[in-house]
Amino acid sequence: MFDKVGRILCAAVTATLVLNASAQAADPIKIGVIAEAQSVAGASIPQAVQLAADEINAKGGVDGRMIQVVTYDDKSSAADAVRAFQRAVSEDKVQLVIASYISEVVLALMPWAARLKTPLITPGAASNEISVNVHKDYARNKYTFHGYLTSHALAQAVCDSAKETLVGLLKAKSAAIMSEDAAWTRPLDAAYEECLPKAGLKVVEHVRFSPDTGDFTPIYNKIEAAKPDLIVTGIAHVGVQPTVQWQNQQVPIAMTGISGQATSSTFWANTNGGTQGVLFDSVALPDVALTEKTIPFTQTFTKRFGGAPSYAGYMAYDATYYTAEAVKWAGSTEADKLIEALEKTDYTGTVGRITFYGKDETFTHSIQYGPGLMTSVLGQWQSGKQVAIWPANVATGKIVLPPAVKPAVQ
Amino acid sequence: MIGLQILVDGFAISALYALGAMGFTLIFGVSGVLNLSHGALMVTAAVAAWAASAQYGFGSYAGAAIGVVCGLLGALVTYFAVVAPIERSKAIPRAEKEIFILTGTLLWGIMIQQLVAYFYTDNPKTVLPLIEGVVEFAGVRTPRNEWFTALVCWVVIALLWAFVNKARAGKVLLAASMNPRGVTLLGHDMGRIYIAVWAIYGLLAGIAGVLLGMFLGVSSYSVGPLTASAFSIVVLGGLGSVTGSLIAAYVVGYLETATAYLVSPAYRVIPALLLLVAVMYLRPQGFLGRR
Amino acid sequence: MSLIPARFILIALPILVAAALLPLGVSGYILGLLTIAYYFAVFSMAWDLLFGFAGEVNFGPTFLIGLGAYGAGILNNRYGLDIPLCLLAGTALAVIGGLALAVPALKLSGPYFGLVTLVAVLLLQNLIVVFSDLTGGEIGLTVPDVISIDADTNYWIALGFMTVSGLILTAIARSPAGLILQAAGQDPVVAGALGFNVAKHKIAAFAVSAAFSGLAGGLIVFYMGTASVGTLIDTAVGVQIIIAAVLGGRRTIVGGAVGAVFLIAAGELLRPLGSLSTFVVSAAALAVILFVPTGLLGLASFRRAS
Amino acid sequence: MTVAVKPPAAATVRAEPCLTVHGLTKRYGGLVAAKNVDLDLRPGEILGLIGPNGSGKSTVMKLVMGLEKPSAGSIRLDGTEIAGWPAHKVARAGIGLVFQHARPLMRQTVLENIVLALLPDSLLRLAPDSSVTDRARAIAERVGLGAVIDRRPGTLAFADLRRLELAKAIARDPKVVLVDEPFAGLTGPEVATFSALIRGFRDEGKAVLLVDHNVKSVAALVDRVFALYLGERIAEGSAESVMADPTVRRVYLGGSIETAARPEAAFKRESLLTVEGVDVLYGKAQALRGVSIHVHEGEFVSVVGLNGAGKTTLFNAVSNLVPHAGTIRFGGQDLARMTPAAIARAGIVQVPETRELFGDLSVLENLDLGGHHLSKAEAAKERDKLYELFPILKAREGQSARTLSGGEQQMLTIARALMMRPRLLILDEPTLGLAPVILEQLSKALERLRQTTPITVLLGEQNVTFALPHADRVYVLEQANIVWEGPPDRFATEMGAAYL
Repeated sequence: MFDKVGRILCAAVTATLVLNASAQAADPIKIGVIAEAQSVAGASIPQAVQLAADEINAKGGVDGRMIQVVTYDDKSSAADAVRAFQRAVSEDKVQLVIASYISEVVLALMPWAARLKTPLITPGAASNEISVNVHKDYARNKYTFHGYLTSHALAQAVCDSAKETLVGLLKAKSAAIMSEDAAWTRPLDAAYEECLPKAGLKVVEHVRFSPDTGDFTPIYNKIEAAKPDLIVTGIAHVGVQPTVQWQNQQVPIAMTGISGQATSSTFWANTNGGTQGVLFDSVALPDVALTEKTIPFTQTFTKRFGGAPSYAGYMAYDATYYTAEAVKWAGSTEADKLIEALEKTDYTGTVGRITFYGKDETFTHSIQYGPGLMTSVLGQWQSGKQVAIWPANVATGKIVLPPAVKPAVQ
Repeated sequence: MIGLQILVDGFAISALYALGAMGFTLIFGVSGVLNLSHGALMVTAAVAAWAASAQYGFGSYAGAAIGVVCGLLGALVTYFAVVAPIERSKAIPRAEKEIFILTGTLLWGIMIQQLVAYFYTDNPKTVLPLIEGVVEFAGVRTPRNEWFTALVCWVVIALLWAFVNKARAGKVLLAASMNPRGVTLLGHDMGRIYIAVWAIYGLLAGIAGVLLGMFLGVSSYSVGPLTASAFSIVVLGGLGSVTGSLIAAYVVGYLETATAYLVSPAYRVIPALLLLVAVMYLRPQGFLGRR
Repeated sequence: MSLIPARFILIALPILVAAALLPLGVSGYILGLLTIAYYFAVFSMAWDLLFGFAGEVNFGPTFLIGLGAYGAGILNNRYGLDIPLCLLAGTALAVIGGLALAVPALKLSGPYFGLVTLVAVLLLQNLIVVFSDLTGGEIGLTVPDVISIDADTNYWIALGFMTVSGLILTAIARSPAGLILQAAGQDPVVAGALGFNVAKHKIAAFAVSAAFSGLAGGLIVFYMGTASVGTLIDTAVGVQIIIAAVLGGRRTIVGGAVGAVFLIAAGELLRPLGSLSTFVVSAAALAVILFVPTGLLGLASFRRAS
Repeated sequence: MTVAVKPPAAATVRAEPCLTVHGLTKRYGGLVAAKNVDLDLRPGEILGLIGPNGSGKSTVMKLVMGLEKPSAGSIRLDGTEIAGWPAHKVARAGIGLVFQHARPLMRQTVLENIVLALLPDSLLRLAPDSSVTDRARAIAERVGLGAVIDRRPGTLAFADLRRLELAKAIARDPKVVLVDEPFAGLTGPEVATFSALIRGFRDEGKAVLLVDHNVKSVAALVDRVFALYLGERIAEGSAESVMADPTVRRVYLGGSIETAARPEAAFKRESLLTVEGVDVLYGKAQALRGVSIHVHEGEFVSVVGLNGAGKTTLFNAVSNLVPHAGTIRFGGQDLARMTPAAIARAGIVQVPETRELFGDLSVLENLDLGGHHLSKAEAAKERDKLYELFPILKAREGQSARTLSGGEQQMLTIARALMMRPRLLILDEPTLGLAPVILEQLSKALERLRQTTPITVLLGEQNVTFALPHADRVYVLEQANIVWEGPPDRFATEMGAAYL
């Protein structure tokens, strides 16, 4: 706990120093960060932004302008986030806000980005709604950038990774979809239903469960009864519970898909190692050289903050960099110019090449998914470590079977 | 087959619900207090057990013990710092003690929840189970830990039952829950009885919390739902009736499990909530409650 | 025994005038903060009508708010109805919800009724997630229309709404009908023996409380541009409303407003504490409950001396 | 709308009754609280409904008011059947109730409380009406509350609280006024004022039903008395005729009494229990005024008094269950700073009027809880002795206390107290609601206890027949004061007539 207090103090002192230093230089670029300090995914966001800002400032800033970061804790509440956004814009005069990994929060902030004409980038919320809203009412919502993959793209990523690894290596032929019953998983599940068969996996069962489920026994039993070779998940509110119970009940089926909590580095400890063998898709993993920037970032981050970044940390770090580029390109932090510049982003960051879909595409302002652009990594928890299995060019290990899983006999 | 599965799966979860609710109803029975920081105390116990074993390297047994002790201490602090001052306060009219205790324990629960989230993040955690592996039973595969959970719950419930019904000191508690004035006239100080009951409550909540942490996992977000579920079960069973809570826990547990199997896991809790509303309309005193 | 005592006007009027002039001097952030605080003030005042006067402990104020908010929001989002129509429909839905709560309230007392109201919130929460096609589920509902995007206008609307609501609720509470309601809440047997139909008066109180809660809920949606479970329905929101009312001073109506503004302002002032701010605010509220049960208004000895 | 009844020109008793109760019966589970009660009440008449505690008089009153639903029977008001109506409809139909314990709205002023009673049952009365306020003020003046009109009930004197209840009844302007224990807790001059106010009702042509324990307190006021016992009518007629009625006398005084007192000098000089100048206030009501009594070791002392005289309060003061002034000493020890539980452990064990049994526990368990401080063997021995005293308890050993009859419950309560091996046993109204045959059994058991053990007993009773035979010494408690002390054989001659 003293660590934590110390860190806060440090951050505060740094912030003040930066503030004093930059007062003499040219007008600073002020970036507001609104995130969830108490959750692992959210806590990385301000840290990653601060890290990127420090690096940029150390190299002389953006055209001599220093980046100044102001952070706000939204306590996972949309109401708190809106208040923080108002404060950031009208009181602290930030020029851009990087905010949250929770879709509810980002959707609540969107009208405010439009109203206060301040660009907003989310480094971790997945809902399709975000970019669809931009598409539907571009004139109003163009201020919002979906600096992460949509649910739709995430499903595509899962299918792609499954097709190339699991169908091949595990000889899997069928799959069961297991998602929490929430708005963000609706498009995800729809995309799963569409792309899994294309990848050669027949969908034999589709379970949606209440997000406040505690006991997963009925769900696993139901899935087992359908005899799939694979469980494809779409979970974020839950993660620890289904994983631990999957392991405790020795469910003999491998699990892959989107598991928000599994991407975090503390997942092993939180599940007491129950996550051994769990597969998951993530935008990046520590020690996986997606680009030449990935490993240096992970290492610096871990050294400075005492733990690996969450997925939102990677996205937030990159968001800071492409924002800086956009400011440079636009030559201004004036919102409309900045948006124009952001739309033209083509930046290779820690997670791959980042470009945004245009105004005429369904997922306007969302990061483009695809080979050569941004893709994802299929990771697996093996003895306390996240090992990359796919894509082959960045893999750091080979797939192992989870303890209770026997390979499909051909 | 599915019937057996429901039977087996519902058993452990219901036992856990019962254990969680039992202390809650005991407190109400003896002192008329509805402790809305109940969920927070359970989470405290679970997180303490998790932290002790996963973070500070105590063994899983020592961790579990530390968790239970934390539950006990938490309950006693709740009594002395929140409940007793409100009960003693002269500034609060007697008719309004109830709402003040409800609000006070609610706030106290939020404080505990925030502290847990602050020091250990709001990510869910699971306590390392004391027993691992699975057993096959008539074609239904169940983790040993689930049986262990059910077993511990029932052992604790049986011990509580034996204590209250057989031991002389326990009988006094039982008597106090029926008629506090009666035990006062027999020479027992209610003040001491309250402390004893809160201590027993703390132990029960602690054990239930640690088991919950092993079986299903907890996070600071579990605080509200845990309180609500204990509250529902206790009211359903009849406030203050320990046996009623036991029955209600099984009704709710099986209703949820059966819904998850037979309808959809997405609607898991809805029938139980509807049942609760229906019971409140038709038999407000609950299954075994008296008015 | 006038409905609004002169002394109250003497104190409240300058505060309201000062509040109305605020947009001339402060930033949009402070205005945004107060705008939300004013809507919460209405929630708390409406709750206090039920608790302080009708004697009903409603753990589910957010059930009524949520019905108003989602009723209005869904009509606007899915069917593109005009804002006033949506607000009207949302309010009507909340009133229906209020009546649904009144039925058990007449039969049940104390913790039993409290639980029913709590269950109402949980059920609503579950239904919103289950019917996420219609409601947007846990990520919330975005409404295409808002009342205004101007911070000053929104602020004045909220201030005006709070003032009018406060005046109406205070007037009801202090009117002859309010006196009967108090009698029904304090001692239903005596009220019955004096010839008052307790059920009728309690049902009316639920309807009035629900109407204000629902309307305020709808207005918040068209101010924020979104509705979500976390901001309007979650039990934590309900807890905040109750704490505001108890903190400000029960049975005063205005106390709810004072408490709500205090809570939101305190939470914001403590923002530098980060995630500990909620802890500190809760601890402060607990201290007030333990040491000054009459609440902030009691502290200021605003109430009539006896 | 307020029901406005025009008072008849003169206070003549009209022949036609306005309230007719016929065959009124109320059962609570197995208990019959009111059995086939027939009762008439005419305009301009004051009827006294009397009966000891548990006789069903309050039940009848509640049934008439609509606070309880009758099991059978009819209640007609001016020919309209109102049995089973909710209270508010009954009230609107023209019946008003003056509660025994003042139940004002504590958060409102006196004026507001009276205004409330003047209001119509309307949701739409939102504007304050000054004429209503003026009427309320007038009523307050009439009952003598003018000086305290803006105060809250919590700050009022006891008599003023009762005045407020009357003011509310006047404001409601009912055809029939039910008054529950009109004079309880009032001083002499206050009783006179209240009697005048109640006569005022009669003079306006209202029908008044006074409910009280005994005839004496209402005799001066009533036109007619109706006596109830165990839910049934035992006598009806003028106050004198009812007081002279043999059944009534037996119920209140019992038959001829044989006493067997031991002289006070036979006991040790210093007393075991000394109560000196004890005052108890319930809110504003004086429940005990300067009460002093003493009990010697081994003595059997009875405190007789009617319900409401203060017996229970006295015992509660001894057990430190109510705050009190004055000193209470037990075996030389001051009890002021001891908790009720500590007092019980020190040897003063109460058998309360309300019994306070553990309903869901068996007879055996109840007894064992009493013998909690004894070793198992000793407890068993003690229990066997008590089974000899109350053989029925042995037969009922495994049954839960809730299922016992009233008499058995009373025996169990006494036995449970005796398990504590008390130095002083306090029995509070053990005869309450018991049938005569049970009384006899209980009486025998007490006598046996007195003969065979050195026990010290303090008995509180309204039933003199039960209280006197065992007593060595008797105190009479009347309206919070001790009014007489002496040996039981002198009671009949010195106190008998005045008691009823």
